[in-house]
Amino acid sequence: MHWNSLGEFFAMGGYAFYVWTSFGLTAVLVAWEVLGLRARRNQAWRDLQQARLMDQTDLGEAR
Amino acid sequence: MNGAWIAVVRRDMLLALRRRSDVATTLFFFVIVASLFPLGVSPEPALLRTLAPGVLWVAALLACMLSLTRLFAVDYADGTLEQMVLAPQSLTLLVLGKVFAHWLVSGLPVVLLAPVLGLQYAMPNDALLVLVWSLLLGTPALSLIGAIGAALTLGVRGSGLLVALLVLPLYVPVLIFGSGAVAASQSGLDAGAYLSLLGACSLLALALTPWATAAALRIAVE
Amino acid sequence: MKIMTGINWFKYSSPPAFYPLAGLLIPWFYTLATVFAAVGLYISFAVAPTDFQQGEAYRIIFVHVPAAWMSMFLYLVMATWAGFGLALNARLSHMMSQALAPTGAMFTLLALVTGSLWGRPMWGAWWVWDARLTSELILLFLYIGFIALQASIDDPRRADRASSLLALVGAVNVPIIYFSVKWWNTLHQGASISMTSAPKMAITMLTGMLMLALAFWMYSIAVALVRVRCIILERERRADWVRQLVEVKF
Amino acid sequence: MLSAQDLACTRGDRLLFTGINFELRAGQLLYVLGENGSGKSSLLRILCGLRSPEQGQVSWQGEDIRRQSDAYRSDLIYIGHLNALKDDLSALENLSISCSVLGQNDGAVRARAALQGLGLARCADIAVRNLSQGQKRRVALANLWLSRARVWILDEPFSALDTAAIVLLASRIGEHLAAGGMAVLTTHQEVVIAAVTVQELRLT
Repeated sequence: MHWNSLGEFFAMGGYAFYVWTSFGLTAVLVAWEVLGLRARRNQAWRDLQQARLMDQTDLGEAR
Repeated sequence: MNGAWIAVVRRDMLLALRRRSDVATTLFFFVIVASLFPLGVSPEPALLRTLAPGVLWVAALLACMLSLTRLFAVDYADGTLEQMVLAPQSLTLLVLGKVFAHWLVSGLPVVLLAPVLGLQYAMPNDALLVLVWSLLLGTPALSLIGAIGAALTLGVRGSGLLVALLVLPLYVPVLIFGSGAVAASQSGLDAGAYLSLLGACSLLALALTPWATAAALRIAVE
Repeated sequence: MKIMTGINWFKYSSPPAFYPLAGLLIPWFYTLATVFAAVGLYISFAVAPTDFQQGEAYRIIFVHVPAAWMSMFLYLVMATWAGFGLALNARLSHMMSQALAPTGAMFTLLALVTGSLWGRPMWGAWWVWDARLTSELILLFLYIGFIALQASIDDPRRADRASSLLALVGAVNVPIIYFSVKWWNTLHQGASISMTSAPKMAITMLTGMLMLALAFWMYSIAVALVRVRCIILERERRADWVRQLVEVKF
Repeated sequence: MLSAQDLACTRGDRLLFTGINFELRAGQLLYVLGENGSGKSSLLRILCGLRSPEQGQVSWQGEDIRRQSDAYRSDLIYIGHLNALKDDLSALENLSISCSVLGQNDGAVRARAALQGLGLARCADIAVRNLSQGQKRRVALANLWLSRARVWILDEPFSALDTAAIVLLASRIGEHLAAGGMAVLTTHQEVVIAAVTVQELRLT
């Protein structure tokens, strides 16, 4: 390990902005995609659940 | 077999002659876009000369792309496309006929008009010749590749813009070799390599794209 | 027309079998991704030495290069799935190619942004018309074209096959585009400013990049599986096996 | 012989029909009946190979139509809701060009005779744009007088026709069936057509 202090690590030899933006952006995009997918999954389940309720009412009426 | 091919070309040419405005719009668009740049940049000949290859080629490319939506859309709407899909002749061959007719209507006029615009851009004579050659070799590839985009977006809402989005990335090699040829001849280099690569692009497109367009048409007609 | 609810909806052979299988695999790929990422990051920050020329800024390649590899790799995988889908008329393959597209587009965007973030300190310009960066940009347009076409066609069947055909056409054109852009780049500017002058590939750097590339790959598989499960739920709403799933869940 | 085995079709994610089986031999007529939206047109499009079914297959002379690319299509003529006519061209031009696209090159002469038969002699040379809806439909149906196809798949051929034209078309279909041809029709009007056997297929 050739960082001798945390501060130096974050300074990244003066290129902190560029390095941390790159890695930060990677993390942000990954998180955004994973969370987006989780929301999409929940939405899909809600739609299915709603469709099921509607079918039941149809069946109810048809009987 | 080629009776059908000629019939398709004849029908499209008849339609194009009966409705000259379509041919005219492609040409006017080409002229207008090419004349905007001197206004936008500067009338200074030396600068225009360096701009000319890129501007004229991009204008030609956009003009060809604009007329792509018309390639199959009218046939799709009036049912002629269905009959073509059901014709005993191979759909790939009929697609070639359609694309050839489209090239005659939108590609060839651009090739013939380009030298006139070239003069507007103070281009030397041998560069004008290379410009015509490059457009002659390049525009078939534009029509062939563009036909795939037109077939994929048939009957889709917003298809005009969508065709551009699908087709422009595929036009990049043709644009690079085309405008490169003219730029090379202007700076005294030999444009042979570019023109042969451009011809290769067109031949490759001729070999591969009709099959893809026919497949896209079958998907659209379903 | 009355909706036939009672009868057994005809058998979808693959989605019902694939859905639970994908569910099992996803956690594994997520963990693999995190493990590789941890190792990769450790190498890129702790093990890799400071470059005498570029100082610390070169560490950006630990994200930029794997992202570029993945953007290209995912497009080819997408085109392969599309090819299977068209050849075997299998809906699931089309769904797989659609599930990969957004992730591929994300990696392309990431490659572009990290490329310019690396270019700024090194060559003083946010955007360098370097052959690889330009080709990445065009690859991004191909991804956007694929996603736009798939989204703008209403009938799912036609959307599948049209976008798959576009993916195939795109895949055939990618090498030609890369070649023509490289040809264009070397002629106009020569190799004065080019990303290829990255620091020579020390072993540690290569392993760092490979680790992160593997991490990105595992991550892509996991995300694609999650997304394909979402697509299956959205598209097979009426299928009987989906109804049982809903019964079980609620 | 045209046959369908266990055909099924969906639109979006809705099931239109399933388990459709029939066999059609020379001289036979098949009526496809059902309310609007029951999938009649989709079934016809599947039969002529424009659309691939969700399940099952259509076979001509015992072989799946998807495998024999042009043999089936040279024996088939399909007239759907769309007239397949170019508005800028005249009726004669439309017919002769569509004949040569299908590979018969003596189109022009026979087209004029067909148009005369349908009472369209005087408007054969004016642009189709100026014709009435009924006249356009008759020009589209004129293809039946020109075609040598054995299988006719017609989607509501009698719509937009006046009584005289309906009688004319019915007799033409009768001739075709008598000569050993086959036809699949959808229609909402009751029309008497002389045929060896009439099959009916009702789509619920």
